[in-house]
Amino acid sequence: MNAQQRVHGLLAEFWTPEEILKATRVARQAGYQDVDAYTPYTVEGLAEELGMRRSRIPSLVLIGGLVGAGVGFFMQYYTMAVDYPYNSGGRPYNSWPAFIPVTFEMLILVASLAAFLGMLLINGLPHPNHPLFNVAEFARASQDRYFLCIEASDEKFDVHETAQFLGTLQPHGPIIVVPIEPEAVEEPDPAAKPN
Amino acid sequence: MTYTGSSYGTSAGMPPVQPIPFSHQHHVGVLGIDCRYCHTSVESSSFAGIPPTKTCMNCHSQMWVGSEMLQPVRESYRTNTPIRWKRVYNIPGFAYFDHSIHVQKGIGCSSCHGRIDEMPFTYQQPSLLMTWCLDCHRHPENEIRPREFVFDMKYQKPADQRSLGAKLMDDYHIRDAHDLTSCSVCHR
Amino acid sequence: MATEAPKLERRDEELHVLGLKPQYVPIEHNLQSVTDTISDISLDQRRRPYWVGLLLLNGALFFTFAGVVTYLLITGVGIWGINIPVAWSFAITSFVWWIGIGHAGTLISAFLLLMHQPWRTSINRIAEAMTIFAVMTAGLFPLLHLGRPWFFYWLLPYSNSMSVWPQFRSALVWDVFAVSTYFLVSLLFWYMGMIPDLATLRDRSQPGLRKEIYGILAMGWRSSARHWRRYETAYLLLAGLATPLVISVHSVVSSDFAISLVPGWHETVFPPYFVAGAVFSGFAMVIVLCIALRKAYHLQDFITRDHLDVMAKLLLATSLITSYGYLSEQTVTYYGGDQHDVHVYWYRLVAFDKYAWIVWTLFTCNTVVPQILWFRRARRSQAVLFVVSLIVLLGMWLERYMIICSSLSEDYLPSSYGFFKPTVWDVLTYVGSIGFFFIPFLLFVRYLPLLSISETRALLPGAHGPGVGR
Amino acid sequence: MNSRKNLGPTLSRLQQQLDVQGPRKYWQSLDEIAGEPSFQELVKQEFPVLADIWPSALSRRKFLALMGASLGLAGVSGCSVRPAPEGTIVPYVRQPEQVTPGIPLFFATAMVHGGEAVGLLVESHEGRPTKVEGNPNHPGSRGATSIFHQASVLTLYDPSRSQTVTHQDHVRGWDDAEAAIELALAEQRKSGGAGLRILTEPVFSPSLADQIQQLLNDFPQAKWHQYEPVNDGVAMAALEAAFGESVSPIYDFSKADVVLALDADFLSEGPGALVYASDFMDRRRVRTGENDAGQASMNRLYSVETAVSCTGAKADHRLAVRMSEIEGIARAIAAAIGVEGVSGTDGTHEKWCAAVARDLKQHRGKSIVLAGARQPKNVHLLAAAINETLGNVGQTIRYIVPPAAKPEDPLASLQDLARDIEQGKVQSLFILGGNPAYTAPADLRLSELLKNVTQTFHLSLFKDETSRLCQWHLPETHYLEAWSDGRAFDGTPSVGQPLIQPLYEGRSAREFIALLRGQRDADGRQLVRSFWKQEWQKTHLNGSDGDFEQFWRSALHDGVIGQAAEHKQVALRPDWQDQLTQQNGTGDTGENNLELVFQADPAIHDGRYAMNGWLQELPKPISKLTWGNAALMSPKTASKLGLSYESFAHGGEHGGFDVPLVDLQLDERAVTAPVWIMPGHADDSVTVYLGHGRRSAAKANGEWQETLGFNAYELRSSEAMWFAPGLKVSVRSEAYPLACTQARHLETKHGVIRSATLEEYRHDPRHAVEHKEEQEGGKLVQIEQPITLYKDFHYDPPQHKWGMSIDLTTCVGCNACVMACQAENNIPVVGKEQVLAGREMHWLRVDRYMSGSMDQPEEFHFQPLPCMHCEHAPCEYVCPTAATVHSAEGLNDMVYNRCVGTRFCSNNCPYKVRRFNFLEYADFKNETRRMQYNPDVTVRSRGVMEKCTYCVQRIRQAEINADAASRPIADGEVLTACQAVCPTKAIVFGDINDASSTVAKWKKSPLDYGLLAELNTYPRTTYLAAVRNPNPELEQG
Repeated sequence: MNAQQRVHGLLAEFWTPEEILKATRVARQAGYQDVDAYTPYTVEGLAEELGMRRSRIPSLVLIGGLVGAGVGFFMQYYTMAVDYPYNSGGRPYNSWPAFIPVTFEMLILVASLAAFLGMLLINGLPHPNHPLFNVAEFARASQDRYFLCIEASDEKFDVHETAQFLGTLQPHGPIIVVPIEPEAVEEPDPAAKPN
Repeated sequence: MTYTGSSYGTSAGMPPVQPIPFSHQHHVGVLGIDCRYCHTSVESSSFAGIPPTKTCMNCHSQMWVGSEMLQPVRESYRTNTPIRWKRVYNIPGFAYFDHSIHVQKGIGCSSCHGRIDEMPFTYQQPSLLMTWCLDCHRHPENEIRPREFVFDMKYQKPADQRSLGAKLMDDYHIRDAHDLTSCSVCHR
Repeated sequence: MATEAPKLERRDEELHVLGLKPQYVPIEHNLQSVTDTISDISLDQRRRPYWVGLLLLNGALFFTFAGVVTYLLITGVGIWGINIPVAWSFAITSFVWWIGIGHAGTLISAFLLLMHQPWRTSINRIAEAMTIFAVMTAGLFPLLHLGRPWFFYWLLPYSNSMSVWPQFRSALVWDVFAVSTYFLVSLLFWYMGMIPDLATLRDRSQPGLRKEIYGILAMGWRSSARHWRRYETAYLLLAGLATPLVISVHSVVSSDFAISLVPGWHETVFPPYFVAGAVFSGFAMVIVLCIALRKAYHLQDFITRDHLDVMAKLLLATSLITSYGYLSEQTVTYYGGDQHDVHVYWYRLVAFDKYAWIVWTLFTCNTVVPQILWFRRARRSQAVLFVVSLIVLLGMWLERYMIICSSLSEDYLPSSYGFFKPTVWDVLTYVGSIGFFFIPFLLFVRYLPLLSISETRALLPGAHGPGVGR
Repeated sequence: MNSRKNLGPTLSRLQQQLDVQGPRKYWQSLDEIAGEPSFQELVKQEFPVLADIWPSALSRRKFLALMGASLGLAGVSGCSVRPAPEGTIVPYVRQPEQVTPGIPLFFATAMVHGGEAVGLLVESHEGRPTKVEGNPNHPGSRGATSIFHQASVLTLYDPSRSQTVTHQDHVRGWDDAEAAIELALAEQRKSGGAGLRILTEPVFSPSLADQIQQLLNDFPQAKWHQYEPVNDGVAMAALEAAFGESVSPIYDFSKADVVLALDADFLSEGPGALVYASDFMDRRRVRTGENDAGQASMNRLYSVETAVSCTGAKADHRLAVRMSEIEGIARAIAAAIGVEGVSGTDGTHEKWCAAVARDLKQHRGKSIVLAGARQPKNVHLLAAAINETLGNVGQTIRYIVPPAAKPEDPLASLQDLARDIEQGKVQSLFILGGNPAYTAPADLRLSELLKNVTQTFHLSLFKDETSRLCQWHLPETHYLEAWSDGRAFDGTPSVGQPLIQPLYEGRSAREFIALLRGQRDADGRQLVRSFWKQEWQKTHLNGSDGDFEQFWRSALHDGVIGQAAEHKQVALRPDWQDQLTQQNGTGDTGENNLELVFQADPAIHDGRYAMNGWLQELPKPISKLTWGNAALMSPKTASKLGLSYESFAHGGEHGGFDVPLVDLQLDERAVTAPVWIMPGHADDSVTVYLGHGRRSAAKANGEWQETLGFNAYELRSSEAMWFAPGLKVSVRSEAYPLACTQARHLETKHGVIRSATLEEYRHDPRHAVEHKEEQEGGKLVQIEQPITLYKDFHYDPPQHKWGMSIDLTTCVGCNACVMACQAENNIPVVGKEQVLAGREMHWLRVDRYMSGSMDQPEEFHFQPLPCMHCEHAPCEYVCPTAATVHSAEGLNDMVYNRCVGTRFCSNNCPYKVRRFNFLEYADFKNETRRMQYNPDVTVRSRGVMEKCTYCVQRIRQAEINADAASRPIADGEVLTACQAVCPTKAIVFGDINDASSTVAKWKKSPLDYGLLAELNTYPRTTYLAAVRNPNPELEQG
């Protein structure tokens, strides 16, 4: 139905880390895959609950470091010993001991850039127009509330069923339907009125 | 790098407007006058020499006497005020280029100034950037020609330029790249 | 339909046994109160009088600095008192001093993150901000003290029409790379740490330009747990990279002197001695800033006395290391017996008409005064700590000044001995640079989250375990 | 024209345009050229926007000033990114045949200074004299020059030179002056010239003297007076009294084994100093290689003097006594030697005089005793007598006809003139050159007297104190702008050719005398040529004009136009003793009886060079003071006056010193002077330099220029021209900054200066070099073979391996090398404030060290310190932009255009030989000053480091010349600027790879050592240890 496509997912609000941990575990066990929890700080164990594998960032940083060091040393070697070799203080053209500091700095620089940009890229940031921002209550996600969102892209997702399922997880406040387009002001879905 | 290297940056290839439209093509190409007739001190001094008005008047007191184009030359000769040519090759003050040694070592005029005999209006052929100088100082063998062809505009580099160059470098005692790229060779 | 968050009950009495267990964690706070107190500093529009006052004062210093720099660029470095043989003095002293101050910031946030020290949370953002602005100020000096500053770009390896490159055996080229890398990495580290807090500010601020700016800066951060996981990994890796970076940058800065031939400079102890000096002056500056901000913004709950206590201990520790540096320099030189070195170290101590009074002042500032920190009462009193830190900052500046000027003044040939007398422009350049540092710092204090809100939340009791914390 | 200078486009073209106008008028005043149509057309072309407002809004003068400023900025155009500035290139219309732009020409000329004319070769670039070199075949130079000859080229271009004729400060033309002169002379013709007086400096030019003589024939009653403040009038008078006729001594130091100098600084001052220094030092070179060290021989020098001089510093034995005591010592030595009719012993220095006398007696006929020009008549008589008794006359001393055209006692001559003026006999007074109003003794009150002479004319280079008092001031030409001639110290005449048309409307003295004799537009060349034609015809009776022309051209080429004066066989008059006046008691050396001694400033001489920036900034040989003078005294004297050494000098300063001021009071005259403590100065005696503190040294852009320091002439009276007892010194409270480039006197670091006695050298030639190390560590430290990690760079043949060796034995510290370096390499003058801050720019400095204590210094050593061009240069690896790099021939190149000015290289140089342009020191704006710049050397702008480059421009030129002739560079073909002018050949430069070269030989000498070689810098400039030849008798004492 058309409502289905316009919905990004369903959102449930919780107030303590334990609630969100339990809710996530239950959701995952119920077979939902595209589940994501939103917490104001890193909650211990939540990532494992969501079934995340080892992150690729460390390998990115290693590659970045090696590339940085390689570029750093080659730049110095090429300029000092190949392109315009001149006698500076009787030191040999390829005075590699003197090239080490810059090589080290380049290693750190490229590795750090790899770490930062890697994190942003893998996280898909910057992503300012995410549907979740259309929900007013979601603003508390970065302050003191914990949220669980089951996305419509999940094959088990059905607006009513999933809302029903979310209701069973004792969320605080109603289950919110997250619209994809911001201007369609969603009146509360009567079906998901919790107790 | 692109800006400084562009012809706008190095003003290469752009003939400045001269007070008198002197044509090398006519004088060198057609008439076959040797470079040293006007640029007298090219073999003796760092400055190649710009011909005094008298050199022009050697011929132009007899020929083309009435031509309007040569009026400034006659005017200059009569009133003893020099002709103010626009400088084509502007080398910065801190770089010291010496014509005599280059000519003596077998670097031809056309190697740097290009085919002057085909230039109706003289323009700066090379970029005059330091990289251009260094290319030759690092590998002189690519440009050296036998001394007798230095002033020959029509000299073409032979196929085996590299081997000829190497041989000539020994004959003319040209120092190796490390010597020629010492800074005080050009800067002092 | 915002529901009112319940107040957190006191759960764990034994957590706060008076004085025994260091209390780095805000007790009477919950997620809501932590978020509100810290983000309100940036969000509420009321101008605090002393913030405006400080801004004006430092604005004046900033404009004197701009005036001095303009006059310097027009006339030349001759307006300073430098001469032959003392060709470096105030400018390079201030450079090393500022970059030394910068090092404590990243060291606190990176190294202590690796060590999982809870007390770093409330001061790491202040320290990192101090690093960024100190390194910016420091980076100015190597350019200002150039004879022809409009050719500074020759120090960078760009492909040019002269096909001539910077000379990589020179410590000054290492400096260029080290300082710029350090600035970039600290900036990344600082900004990355701030992304979640910027998201908080974005969510709490009234709609308008500020909300949009915070939104842009927060890069659409939506506190997703998956993002948090990758964020934590990257943050830890950055900390892992920043720690050796700090050590290397100040070693490279010390190599400006260590690779030279000047007696009093070419000491092998310089790299560690300079790094210790850097951390030492860095902690002093952090303490000064924390005490000031603590009082100004009533952050006593977050920057507790225990924070001050542990920082005072570290100040004392690094003071001892630096003093060890002085001692080893002197003894190794007299033991070695090279006539030039011995002359320099001896005349530093005894020539009271030249540099000796500076030497003895800095010994008192850096070695004697910090000994007061052995006493617990001194460590916990804000006034004592503030004064000791300022003295240490002065002492470290004098130390760099003594090293640079006295060694150059009388090095090898008696005929080329010379003396450096500072001119008014020397002093103005240094004082102006303080303004140059505080202007961005005050803007940071005003517009950016002062403490790391997300990490403080993580520290709240019950934030982890099954406790009741909301 | 490949003009190296960064001339602004307009004025350089303007200049070329003026160049090209040929020899007629080189330079008009600025207003005239501004008015020329061609200039206005030029302005339209060059500055179209300004062209229309040119005539109305801006006055021409302002426009030129404005353009001058913009040109200054244009000078910085080098840094604008391309497109390349629109330059122009302007050829000649008719090119003079031998002028080839880019190749300098050398012309022989001669300069009169300090009682002699020295032959010079002046380098001229495109018609501009830029550098003075010595003339090898001139007897007074032999290729060397003094600091005055080097600095003279700067005075030529000094913008504050007088440029126009003025009558009571109003600008006039030469025709007005000529009219006034004719009027005055017509008046004088009536009385046969009774009221006419001519006052010149002592004339050494035969042609000028002849002209003046002819003028005196026209005016029989007129008188010709000569006056110069620093003169040897007393000596001449004494010798005339002793020998009955006027003679002048010539010494041959090559034959002298023992020399006694009684206050005679023959190594650096006085006529023939260059030649005497060269001959004297030839006898002290002991480099006879390893094997025959045993037979090495040296001469020995004793010196008796008050203030430390170059000769005193190089003496094997130096006795510091008050000036008044020198006569006593001379008597004691004369008596000991057995000069009949002389008796008396000197109490305190008994042993010293006896030993010296004994040494002199052992070297009869091979010794010399010199009396300084400042000594009273008795000392000269005694010296002549001693030389006669020792049989030196004819061996090491010869007497000739004095080279001066009219030898007389200048002081007496000036006193006659003063007396005539006082009696109102003088109506018109012509003063040619000199500056009597400033330099006359104070008691003559010449300044007031000049006021009541009806017409006074002063022909001089600068509008100075005398011009201010005279009605007419007439600009004089510089010696490089006019024809002249002069006799050398040994009488050899030489002709002075001009190198350039007079820059301003000046006339030479001979043209002015010709004007006095009625010839209005006399041509200097004609005057000199006709005089020498007569002289030539005297010896070549039937010589044709062609022969003379040939002789004239060869004389102009060689710089010598006749033979030396022949020796006169003279003998002491038998009754010379009664000339000896009674010795006027040495006076008690009590505290209140201090002695004041006058001395000509080693750099400013008698004050005539006060406007010369190079000389003002040249550190004095011993005190190393610059810009101004001071009252020099010994540490003991200072402590007596309550000024302890520590009280004022921070010590170790290189630059600023705050010293206390004192009032020097002599009879009723007083002067305030700063105090400078000089170890080695005699006690109870204060020396002051003449020539400073001038109130109106020149008039430039409307104001009278003053010079620093105090005026010592105010204390000078005619009875005591050189020294006077009874000086009262009272200390004032305030302090005064003195600019000194090397304050630290004592050799606190061993190994910097190495010396040995001749005995030690004979015993073990390497003793000097290693002696010091052996004592301390017990084991012989081999410091010559430093170890290194690096693979060596090869400089084997055919590559050149440039190196320099400096002999500390023969360097006399005369600073000629420092001045030559400044002239050759466009080194700027920085002014007193910058020297106070320690920023002087000399690439080469001569360090002066003393061994012993502050109160009793024993040895003095000079160490010229150019760049060492180290093979492992500590300055190169620290430069971030590779602005200083090692060339393939071992030169440490300094690339000015690549330097960004981090100054790390200067910090890392252990020798501190690098200099930095802290501010914009070079003068890019002043047109005349820029003419002196050497086009082969870049003029450095602000923010650039600079240093000695071994005159790389000369090396490159020699390489190009050798390559053109496809031959290797001969040894001695490359002469660095310092090596060329050194009178004692103490500096040698050359290719170390060429075993036959002098520098290679010197470096193999056992005395050779590298300065601070233990730092692994591998310096290419090495030193030869100093060898002294002390008298064993005095050594133990």
